[in-house]
Amino acid sequence: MDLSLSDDQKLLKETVERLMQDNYDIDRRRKYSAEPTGYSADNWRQMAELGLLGLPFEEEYGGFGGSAVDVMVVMEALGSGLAVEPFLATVILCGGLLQDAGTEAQKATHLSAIASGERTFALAHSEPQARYALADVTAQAAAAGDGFTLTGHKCVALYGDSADWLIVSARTAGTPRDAGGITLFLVAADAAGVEVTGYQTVDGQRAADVVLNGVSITADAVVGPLGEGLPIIERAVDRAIGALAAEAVGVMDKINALTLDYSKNRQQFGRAIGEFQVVQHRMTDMLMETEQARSMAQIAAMTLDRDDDARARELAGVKARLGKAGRFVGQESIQLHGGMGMTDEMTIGHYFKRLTMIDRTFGDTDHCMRRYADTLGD
Amino acid sequence: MDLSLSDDQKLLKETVERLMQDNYDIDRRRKYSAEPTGYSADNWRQMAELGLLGLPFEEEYGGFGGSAVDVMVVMEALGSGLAVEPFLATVILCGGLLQDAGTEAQKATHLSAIASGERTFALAHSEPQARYALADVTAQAAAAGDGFTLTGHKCVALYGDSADWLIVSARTAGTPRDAGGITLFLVAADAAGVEVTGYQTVDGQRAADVVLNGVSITADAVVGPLGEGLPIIERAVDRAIGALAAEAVGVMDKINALTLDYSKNRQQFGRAIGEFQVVQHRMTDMLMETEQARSMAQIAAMTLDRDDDARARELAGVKARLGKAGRFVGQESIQLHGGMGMTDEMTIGHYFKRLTMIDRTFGDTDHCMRRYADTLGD
Amino acid sequence: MDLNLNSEDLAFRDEVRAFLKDKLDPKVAEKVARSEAISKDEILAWQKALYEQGWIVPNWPVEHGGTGWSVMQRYIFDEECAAAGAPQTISFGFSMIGPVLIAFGSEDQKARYLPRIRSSEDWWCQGFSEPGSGSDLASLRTRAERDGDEWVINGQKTWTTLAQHADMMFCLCRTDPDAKPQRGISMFVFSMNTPGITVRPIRTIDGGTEVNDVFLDNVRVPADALVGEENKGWSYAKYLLSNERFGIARVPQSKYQLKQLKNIAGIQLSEGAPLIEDRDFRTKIADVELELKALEITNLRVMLDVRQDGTPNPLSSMLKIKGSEVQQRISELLMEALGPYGLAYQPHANDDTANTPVVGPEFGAMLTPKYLNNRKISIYGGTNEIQRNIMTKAVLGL
Amino acid sequence: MDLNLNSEDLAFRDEVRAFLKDKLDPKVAEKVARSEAISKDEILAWQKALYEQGWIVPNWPVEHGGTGWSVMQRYIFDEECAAAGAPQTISFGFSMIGPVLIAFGSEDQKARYLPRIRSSEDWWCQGFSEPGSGSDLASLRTRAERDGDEWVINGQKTWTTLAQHADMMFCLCRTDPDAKPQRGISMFVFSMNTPGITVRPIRTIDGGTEVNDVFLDNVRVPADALVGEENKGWSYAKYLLSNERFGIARVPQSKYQLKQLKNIAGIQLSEGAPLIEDRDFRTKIADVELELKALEITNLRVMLDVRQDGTPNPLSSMLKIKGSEVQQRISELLMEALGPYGLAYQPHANDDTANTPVVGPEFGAMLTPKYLNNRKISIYGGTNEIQRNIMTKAVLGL
Repeated sequence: MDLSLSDDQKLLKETVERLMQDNYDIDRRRKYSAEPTGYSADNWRQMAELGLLGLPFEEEYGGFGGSAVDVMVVMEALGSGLAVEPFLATVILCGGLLQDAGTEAQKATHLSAIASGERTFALAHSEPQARYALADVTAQAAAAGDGFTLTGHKCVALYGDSADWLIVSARTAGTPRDAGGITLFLVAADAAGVEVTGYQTVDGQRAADVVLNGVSITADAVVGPLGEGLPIIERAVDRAIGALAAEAVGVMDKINALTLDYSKNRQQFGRAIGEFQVVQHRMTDMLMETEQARSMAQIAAMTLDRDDDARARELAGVKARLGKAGRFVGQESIQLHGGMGMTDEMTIGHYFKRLTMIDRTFGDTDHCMRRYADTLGD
Repeated sequence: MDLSLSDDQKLLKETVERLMQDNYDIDRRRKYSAEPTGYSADNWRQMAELGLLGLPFEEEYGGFGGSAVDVMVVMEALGSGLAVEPFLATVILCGGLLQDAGTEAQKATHLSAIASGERTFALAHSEPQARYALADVTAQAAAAGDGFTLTGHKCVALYGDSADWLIVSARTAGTPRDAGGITLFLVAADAAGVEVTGYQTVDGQRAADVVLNGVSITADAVVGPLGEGLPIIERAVDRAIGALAAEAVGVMDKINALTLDYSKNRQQFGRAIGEFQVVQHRMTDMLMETEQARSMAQIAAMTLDRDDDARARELAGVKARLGKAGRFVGQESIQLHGGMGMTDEMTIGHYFKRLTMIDRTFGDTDHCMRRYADTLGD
Repeated sequence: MDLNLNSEDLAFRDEVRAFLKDKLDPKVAEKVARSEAISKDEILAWQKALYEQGWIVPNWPVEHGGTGWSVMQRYIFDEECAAAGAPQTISFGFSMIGPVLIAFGSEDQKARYLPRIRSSEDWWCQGFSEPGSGSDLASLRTRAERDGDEWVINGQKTWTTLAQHADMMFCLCRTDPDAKPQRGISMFVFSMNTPGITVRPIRTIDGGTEVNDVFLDNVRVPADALVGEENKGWSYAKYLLSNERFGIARVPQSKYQLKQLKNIAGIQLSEGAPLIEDRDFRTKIADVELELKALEITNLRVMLDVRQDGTPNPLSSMLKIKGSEVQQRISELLMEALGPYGLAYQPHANDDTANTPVVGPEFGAMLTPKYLNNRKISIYGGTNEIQRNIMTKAVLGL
Repeated sequence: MDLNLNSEDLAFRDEVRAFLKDKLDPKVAEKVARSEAISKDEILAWQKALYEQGWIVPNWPVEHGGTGWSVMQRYIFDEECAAAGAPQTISFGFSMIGPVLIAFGSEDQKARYLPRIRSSEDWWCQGFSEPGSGSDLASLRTRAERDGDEWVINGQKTWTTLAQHADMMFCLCRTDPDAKPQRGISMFVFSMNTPGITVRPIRTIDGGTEVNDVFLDNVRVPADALVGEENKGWSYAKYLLSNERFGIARVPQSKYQLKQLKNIAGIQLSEGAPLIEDRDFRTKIADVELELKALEITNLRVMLDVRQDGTPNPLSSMLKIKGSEVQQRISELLMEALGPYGLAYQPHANDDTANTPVVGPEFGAMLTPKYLNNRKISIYGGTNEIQRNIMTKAVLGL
């Protein structure tokens, strides 16, 4: 058992932290966020140059064969800087999915394009009625000649409006909420019949609703076995949860630092508010919640390669515990910042919003807690 | 809408408070509790003389026709004094049940005997497998000639070992957990085949397990309609919950007073611990929880006469909210008393234990919250 | 003790309901239901309806236009307005400066300002908080110096709600820098058109701009802008805040929001069934409903306990604390009910003229911003930490 | 980063398991499972087995009988012992005074006491707390005055765990009343048979008497009862407490109790089905399980972060806080699992010779007392409030 980072991982950590320090502060983030894509093309390019965009891919596809712990290290640093680049959407979710289930040809085509920064991806899976249930898919893929015609409504696809390609789930069999019968497809964002409505998210990122109006797809666009897309999606989402957990820890570390700093400087009743015992103990509690979340992020990274049942159970638990920590740390950070915490001008609110949105992403605390509790072992 | 006590109720309150002040302190309580019956016969006699033991009964049966608010007033004062007399078991639970469902003859015989202090009662309803589910009755009442033969195991009957009479539930029809088929019986505690195992409870009261080894009962011992005992039990238990809520408020008021007092006197680091902000805010929170519990106790008293569905829903809600308040107030009172709070010698621990046991009585927080949530209205 | 309304109260309730049915614009009520922004014109229309009915300042003495209602009638009125989805009236004139002027203002001030408050001709804003003075209000530094027949005011106010719409401000300024902090403060009332006043909106984390910085740069106001006596402003401010306590628990508003939550949880799906049938979510609704039920009774107990000496009930701070917890919790559950669509930021839902449709359910566009905005409730008017400090003194006697 | 044990650690684990299978009395393990009291003889037998195996003081230097285990091996050992239901060894000698004597004791003290600690010939108790000195330990008032070749000790100690069984006490006394509180304290070790010592049991809220008052009335101890230097006792006490940190989170014990909880929740019924199938109860178990999982990793992270300068990791206090919360929560759920039988007070369940059977499930008789007793965990060894004060300084730097 070992909880330390390797020397390479320490170096990776420093690299990403330096990138964040050099390229990010709250004003520049506002600017990146206001771009049509919702992020900085230049930062994306730099991330490609640093090898981050191929980190988890096999070397033959331009990657570095990075582990889940490597991803954790990167995401924690991105969280700490509050980065808006679509690393999660493109590299972790879609890249990871292709790496896991794509054909040789698909991997050769797409993974190296992701790694080089040429191409971005979004996962268009969730649907309006589905809430967080991954099997709740109603979009249809009707056989049409050699290929398929896709129809349906996908919602809140992260960075779906700037993605070059989409990975879309649709039913080739079964009824809504059946585990079987879901198939995954590679769809070019500019394909005929794909209608993308992009919008900003509350935390300054981007998402899109995607309506598929009879989109024609050839057979080679199928990812993974026909009708067996659900376990692929589940693995991809669990990798994303692991990444989010690490990001959340980076966010919380920064929140704690900002709050401590504020508590030292903000004077009320003739002394710094950090001198009040109630404020001190609250910050101590925030710190403890963050340490517990850090442990969960580490568990996530170390259990992502387990078999499906064990992995799903652990990751559900990670996300549930994380949600609890994030809620407490986020809410209390605003409370301790008082009125200043309510302003868009201060940095703290932006971290708070990201943390709040992480709980809305890939299953909220309740959803994940239920999944965890339902598989309670001895 | 009116939340004030009438002049009569104020007088009643003062009367019971005076009784508690005159007859109770922690050392005398220990003595009462160590009696074979678990309480003071003399206190019981005085309560009869003050008219408390007939309070909720109709006047023709030696009672005063007191309302649920009157009962609330009495229970709050008994809670504040931490009384061990079986007022709840005999007067509220069993007396109330007989008043509600007994025949004229039963009422004439028993209610006046309760009111005068001659006779005590216990409700032998709960069974080991039942947890808090009132319909989970397996004891059997087999027809035998004009009467019945009772067989079964009843558990944790409050003050069951000193009661002169028991009210016992058993099935005349149906299977375990059926709502129908439960019938109530009056059973003399010394009847052949009744085996009573008494024990102290953690909070210094008494309870008993009652095994019925083929107890022969005549037909006139049936209370209420045959097979329709469950709604009678439910009403009785809801009245008991209302009473417990008021008792718990009395207990919490006293806990808060004791804790505040301790915080003023206990010196650490050169000042009273009550000067530390964290201690101050904790005590403020305890006080707020108590005020919320007081509101719930008042809701209980004002809704006990509603129709079955509305009453059951309100009382479940009362007990659930009460349990949350009691847990917080109790646990924090021990924490703030530090090591001293752990000692049997100090008064606080005895109040803490009573509060803890109230949550185990007639449905814990989870059980009641589930019942409340299951009937969530618009 | 009795939870039922008596016959007079029932009759009064019916009268209020009839009025609401008649005068409340259903389109505005719809917007309230969706937590969308209510425009100034919409608020004005509603305030005008109340004014014409004679119900705009129930809290004022009858001789100044009050209604003479009992505590219970006021409570019923608030309850019915909230339940019908009526917009909030703007309290700065009606509940804040109005009662202060009635109690401490000159006859001239009363004659000049009170009618215009009632008729909504003047909108007021509150100049209390400053960048360095939040919880510790008495440390405020905005100066007012006497110069002949005028006062010259310099400083900065912040968190000034709706200052962009206000005609008048009531403002605390330091008039004696050498006195103890609380002793050297005076209260002034003056027009927002006075030269030297600059209003700058503050964008909040929900994207809204309801609050502002107000810069006061050599603002010259006449001598009669002073309310009451010089250097007595702190006690007027305390009086003002104690008057605010009536509705501070915001029980009627929370009951309304809870109903919305149940509606929405009945529409939203989870695993193909209404979310409200999910036991975990049901239990969370039940939990906050019980808190609110208890708070409703606690609130009534405090309000009906009218003290002879007019001092505020020391449990008032509890109403603020628990009221804020309940409001925040309900709006958190509303956001949760929305699921993944809670991520979408769609401020155009507030804009009647926008022609971009919202994504996700139409009742949902403002729920996350509302949650974010509601974080302020445990901060403004004295943080919950300050309220606990107050209770420590007032209730625990420590 | 890797959660798996390496092959040496796996081999070590198997060795420990084999030892436990061979030497741990199943009857004692049963008692542990039911939270019943373990007798002195039973504890002695277990300590003797560990002694004979050479595993009684893993934390001591090898030259004094330690095992030389890595942090991971110590962790595995604790984990396996807890999982098997081994009773707690009595830590006062092994973990508390032993390391202090090794670090600061005279050669004579080491030679005299260490072997008798290892062999369990001497049981020790701790004389730190006093009636007026709980959280504020440095305010202790028990005096030790030099009189020729002896020290004369007067005062009172309290919360002295197992003093009734102890042969020896280590004790903090004030030796310089004029110095700053921390500077005037010395540490002494002496026999409990010394004239002038009176032990009086304290009954606790669970009905137990594991703690005592110890009255010290002109207790004369020899000069060499002094540990290390005069007036340096406070720093020895701090050293002692920092050594206690290793197992302070009590993760292995909580894992064991959690397993018991799941077992019991699988047996107890609710509405005719196992309680563990009730979603609310399941969720509560899941919740504490997640807390414990996180704590296990946090604990390992702190323990594996061995500092070169030997200072304790400032997160040690967190281990105490979270560890106590988890332990208390599990024992609360155990009590809840019992349902109405949680009311029954049945101390005779602890008494092997009692012939009164218990009512209710036989695993349940001590669960409520255990819950009550466990309230102490957030109090002893520095309350959780004190631990947060420590973290405020050590971690936040405030």
